[in-house]
Amino acid sequence: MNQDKQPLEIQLYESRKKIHPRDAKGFFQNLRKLSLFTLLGIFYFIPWLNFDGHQAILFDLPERKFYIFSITFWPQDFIFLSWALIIAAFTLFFVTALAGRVWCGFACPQTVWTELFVRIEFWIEGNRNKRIKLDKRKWDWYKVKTRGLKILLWLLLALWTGFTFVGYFSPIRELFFNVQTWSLGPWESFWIVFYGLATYGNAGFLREQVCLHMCPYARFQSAMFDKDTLIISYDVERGEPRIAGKKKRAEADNPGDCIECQACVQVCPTGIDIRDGLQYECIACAACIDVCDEVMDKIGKPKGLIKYTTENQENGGKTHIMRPRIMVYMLALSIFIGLFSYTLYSRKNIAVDVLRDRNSFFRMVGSKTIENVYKLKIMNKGKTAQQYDITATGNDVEFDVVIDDKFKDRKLAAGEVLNLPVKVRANRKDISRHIQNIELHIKAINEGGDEVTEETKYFGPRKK
Amino acid sequence: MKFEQFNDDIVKKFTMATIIWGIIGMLVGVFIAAQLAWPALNFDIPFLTFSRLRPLHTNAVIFAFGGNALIGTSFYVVYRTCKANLFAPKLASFVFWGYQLVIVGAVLTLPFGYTQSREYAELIWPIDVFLTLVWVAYAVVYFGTIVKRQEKHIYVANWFYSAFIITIALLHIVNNLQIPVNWHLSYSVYPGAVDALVQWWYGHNAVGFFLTAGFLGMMYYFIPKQVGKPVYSYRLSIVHFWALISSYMWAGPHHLQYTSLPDWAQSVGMVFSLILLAPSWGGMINGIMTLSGAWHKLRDDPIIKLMIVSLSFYGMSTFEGPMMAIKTVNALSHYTDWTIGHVHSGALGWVALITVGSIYVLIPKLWKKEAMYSTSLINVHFWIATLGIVLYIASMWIAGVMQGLMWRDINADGTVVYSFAESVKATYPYYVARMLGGLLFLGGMFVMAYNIVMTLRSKGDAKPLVGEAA
Amino acid sequence: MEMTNFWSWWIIILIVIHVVGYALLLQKTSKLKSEKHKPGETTGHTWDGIEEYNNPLPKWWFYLFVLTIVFTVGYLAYYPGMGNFKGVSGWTSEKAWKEENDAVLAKRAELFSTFIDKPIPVMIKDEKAMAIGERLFANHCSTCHGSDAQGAQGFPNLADDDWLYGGDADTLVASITNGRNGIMPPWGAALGDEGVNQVAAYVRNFSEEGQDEKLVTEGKAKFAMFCAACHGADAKGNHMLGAPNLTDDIWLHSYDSSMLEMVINDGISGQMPAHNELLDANSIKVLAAYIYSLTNE
Amino acid sequence: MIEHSKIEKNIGLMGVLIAIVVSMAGIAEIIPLMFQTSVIEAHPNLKPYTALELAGRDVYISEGCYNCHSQQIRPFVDETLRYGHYSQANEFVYDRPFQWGSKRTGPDLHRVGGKYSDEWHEYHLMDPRSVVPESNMPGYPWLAEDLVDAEQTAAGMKVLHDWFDHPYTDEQLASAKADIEGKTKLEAVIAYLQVLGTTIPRSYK
Repeated sequence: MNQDKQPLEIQLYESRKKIHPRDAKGFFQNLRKLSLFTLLGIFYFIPWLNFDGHQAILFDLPERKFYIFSITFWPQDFIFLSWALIIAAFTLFFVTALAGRVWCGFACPQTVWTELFVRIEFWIEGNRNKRIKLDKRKWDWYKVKTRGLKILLWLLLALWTGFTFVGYFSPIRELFFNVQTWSLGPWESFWIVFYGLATYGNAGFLREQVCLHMCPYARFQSAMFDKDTLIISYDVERGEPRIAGKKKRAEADNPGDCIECQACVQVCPTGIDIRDGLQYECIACAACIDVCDEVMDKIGKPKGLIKYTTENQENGGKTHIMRPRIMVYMLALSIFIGLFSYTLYSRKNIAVDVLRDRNSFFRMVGSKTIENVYKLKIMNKGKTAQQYDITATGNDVEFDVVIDDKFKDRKLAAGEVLNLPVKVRANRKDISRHIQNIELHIKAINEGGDEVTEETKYFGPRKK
Repeated sequence: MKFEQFNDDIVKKFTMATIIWGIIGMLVGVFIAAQLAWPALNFDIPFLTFSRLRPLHTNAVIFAFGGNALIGTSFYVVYRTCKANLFAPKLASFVFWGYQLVIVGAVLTLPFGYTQSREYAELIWPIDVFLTLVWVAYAVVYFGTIVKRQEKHIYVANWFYSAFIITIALLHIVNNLQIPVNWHLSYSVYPGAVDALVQWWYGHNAVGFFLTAGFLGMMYYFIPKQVGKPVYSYRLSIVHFWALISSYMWAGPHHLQYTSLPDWAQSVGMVFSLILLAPSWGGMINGIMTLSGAWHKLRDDPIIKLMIVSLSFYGMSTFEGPMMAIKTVNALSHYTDWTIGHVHSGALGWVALITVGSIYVLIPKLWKKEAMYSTSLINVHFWIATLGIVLYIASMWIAGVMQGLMWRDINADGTVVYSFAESVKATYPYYVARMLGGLLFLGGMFVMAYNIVMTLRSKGDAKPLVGEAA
Repeated sequence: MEMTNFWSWWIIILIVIHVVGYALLLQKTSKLKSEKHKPGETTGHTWDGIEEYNNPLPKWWFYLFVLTIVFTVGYLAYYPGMGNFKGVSGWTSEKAWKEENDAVLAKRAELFSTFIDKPIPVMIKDEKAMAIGERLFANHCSTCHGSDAQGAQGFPNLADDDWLYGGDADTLVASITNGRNGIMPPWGAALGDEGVNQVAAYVRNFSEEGQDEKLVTEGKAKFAMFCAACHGADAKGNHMLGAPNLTDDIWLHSYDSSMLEMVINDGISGQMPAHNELLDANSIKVLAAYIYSLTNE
Repeated sequence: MIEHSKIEKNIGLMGVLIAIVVSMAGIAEIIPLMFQTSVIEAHPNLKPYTALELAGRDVYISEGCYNCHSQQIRPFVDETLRYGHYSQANEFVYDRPFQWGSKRTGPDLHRVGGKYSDEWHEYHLMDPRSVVPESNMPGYPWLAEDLVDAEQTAAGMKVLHDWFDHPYTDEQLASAKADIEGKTKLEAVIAYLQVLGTTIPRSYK
């Protein structure tokens, strides 16, 4: 035939097939909404919260101070961030091994904001059928109006998100005032618009494509599955053979419970058919479970044709919740969380760096006394003014700490850093070594004040 | 028949060398990582000192571990996908023994202070000359086999291996143009800033062609092989292959952002690094989408787990790389431990895991065993390795950001807030965490070594499968 | 720029070829006329059991690639990159540094504005000025003079009101700005071992009584001949030359008894680097005020 | 793409194409740099390393100092405040190989020359924690015992002079060996450190 000789023109880049998820209602969707809106609420609300006279959570990058409720973190405290990241990683391992990709379905920002945007879409453009129709509709006034309204709302929401995000880094009330008076700085404007557009792009446009092609965590999680991991699964035994239509079902002997209503496919935000088995696209949002349960109810069959289950259970075995892996995770997690809490609890409101003068090793005061000079950089990380007492010990030598008059009785305000020159004197005859270790103790002078000890070196005359 | 036996034998040798050198290289890595946390661990012995052992570590893991893995698998892949015996078997043996000799040469020179001080090209000139010979022999064997092939088309894995072999030769020769002073000392023909650019053009593309293109070749064979699915997209292979090899070469100057290298070269390095993102991700997409056909296997097959996680790390590192090439980001990240974290997310996460996964596929095949001795040990390996990487990169990334912030902090009156020593002091805990991460990863290597030994000693010889006889 | 047009064009052409090349590669591969390679089917080749699909690529990947190319074009138009073409912005890393530095200087000037016009003896009453001076001292001076400004062997104490060159405000500014170069020539050859010991005894006698009387007397004569020119007949030093006062038991170099002989024998030199290249005049003034404040309340 | 089937059937063609494609970047970036005057012409104050400094530089290289120390100050205010004037390409034309480094586990050393006393360096190299307790630098006590290889340095200077026109006088070349005979590596490396970055003032006002 003629058609055979005509070369085909093939698109080498595949446009995304737009997914119009149907709204699903049910237990898991309620749970999901609860989770999503709690998380969103926290995100939008937290920056407005004040604590002790400052924004409760504020990451002040120019000042390199990070306020989280009662604690002010300094760059030296970044180790806590390390801990937090490692704990987060372990929690992800733990939760995923136990319950599959619940993070993806219930808590990931990509899901949370996508869901928010989809809700708005429902609200403005109507249900799935209406939206599909609208898509196909020519660009008349109705379409322009509806689409325009949706885009406008999306944009506003996106910009508000960007604004809130920047509010974590720049005092949000001030920022809000600046927005109203159009007096934002260039960087603030840039980041608000940037995060706004990123939100719009991710939640309005990219959506499931991020999960399908870009997100590395989606892959990691899949590697964490085992035979006892909860996954969403279609009960093949019960469902097959699928037969649609009352008449046909009546005719068939022993029809499966699946009536081919396609509801599970229509609600899926990543556009898969769960009945094909476990797929990498599945983000475990459980919409198919809810919608299928509803259908089962209607046709008078037991729920759970699609349900959370494990491979072991599917194969007729038992699910082992407490398995070695889970126990190892729990153990590791509790150790890490314990250590984290302990270090956080024992975190001191004082940090000291001892810097030796570089070119002057030691000097004689008169002919009998040796003197070394250190620069103590004392950081008052607490919230009240402090005064400090400094002593020195080491090798049973009697060290005498001398502080110049102008620094005596010096109080450090909250957050102040002081470079304090400190002379440490010793009797020449006590100093038998050219270089020896010495400990400096810096203690806040108040009831139960924090104390730190720093080790450094003490120089004496070079032995011939 | 004899020749056919040879094919597997030479790959066996390379596989063994990969494991042994891998363990040695990582052991050195853990040792010097410990030195950063406890500096007295050099015991004031010259050849145990960080600055002398760090080049040994990098050379051992890149060229000894990675190199043996690449040459070995490239031989395996090329003779299998070309349905032809390796060309010039004697030369192939020379490649093996010659390459090991180069590595032994590195072990005998670098810790004793014989070095060129060019990162990842520290080997002194006589070894460089010999390595050139070995490399040419390697190219002859490899391309000779392709010429002999029975299949009309050359498989995509071989495109990547070819680019790797050709480009490494080019880089090695151009970067090592020296005038010798005596048997170990030589001076570069390029003055200062030019020398810097040549070196980082080399250094960056050692990453690009040794650690990326070469291992993509490995990925393109072992992933479809292990999951038993066709490669996702042939046309994606074409686009991303050519785009990758051409744009990678331009990106070298991003290692010299804000240095005395002229501004124009820095800009060019930056934009081509960004262009590199899509081609790099092309490889990830092709691998992951190939795997996606066998998603249910992920629960049971730890080898596939290793492969999927390695591709994830590949995706993350090739995203992080272009980001770090952006000048404003680089201003913060350069010179800090963030770079070290980035490198290891690629080296441990991508390179080592894909290699380890491939080795697990290879061992039973080469030694004609039914399967590895223990699947659960592979699982254990997977887990300790992953945890190790998480610990490693989380600590280094944050340490890097902290260092960057501390260094940049200045007072209103134009004095610096922190002295350098304070940033060193603040980094100690991270160095400890990093060392533990490395130790975990090394532990995984030992688990693998044990598993392999037990596999080789096991009696369960595989029955030859139908159609596998070639 | 210091590049010939030839090389500039060389760079430009190669960059353009590449960027256009990527665009063409994408354009060429976006559509295909072929009877083969249908999506969903393999290409028909098999290598060692491996087959290939020919799936279309996701569109977002294509857009991502396009986006980076568009960015490249924009970036190379705005910033330097194309050989000698400076970019629309005229940005250079040097200029960027200067701007950043000017901002720091402006901030500093603003900080200084309330006190910088005061003369030094008045400025020392300004707490803010002294706090800044202290920090400048810690950054620039403490390496040698010690964190507490009390010096060390070879590095003068700045807090003891014993000055080599004088401790008035102007002299302090001059010392910091231009540096100092103190040279004591070796006298070993002229004095001989015995002479060195005699002079040393004489000098030591000012601070520590009970030296060998004979040595001191001999030394006094030799001192008048060889040393008085710089250190003065009364050995009280000379600010013009930076010759230290030898009578006040404040020692720049000698903390051990044999050191004095060594200095006389071998001579010694001390250098204070000029800071005019390192600091602006205002910072030097604040710094001088801080040092002045150490001995003048 | 139709054309690609040709390439993938012909390894010779594919090899040549790969070679061309991967060579372009070097041709575009490296070769023009070799002709850019700001990069290849020495700063007027720049002097080639003396015998002792060159010997020290070889020690610096051999010990692998570049693994932890950069010699490249970037044009940022924090760096110029901390280290001094940002580095310029024309200060490095006698550096073969370059020692810019890529990691600052320790501080930048480009303008360390003159910053500390020789005595301090001596302490610091022998036992870094004796003078900087928080340092994680290893000690290099063997430098004080090992002598420099005078012959090698003399030969090196000749190579630099003959091949690369480093402006050494005949006198310098002739006396090189005698100049550093018997010096320790410690002395040499300190001499090298003390000359680093002194071509232009550390100025950052």
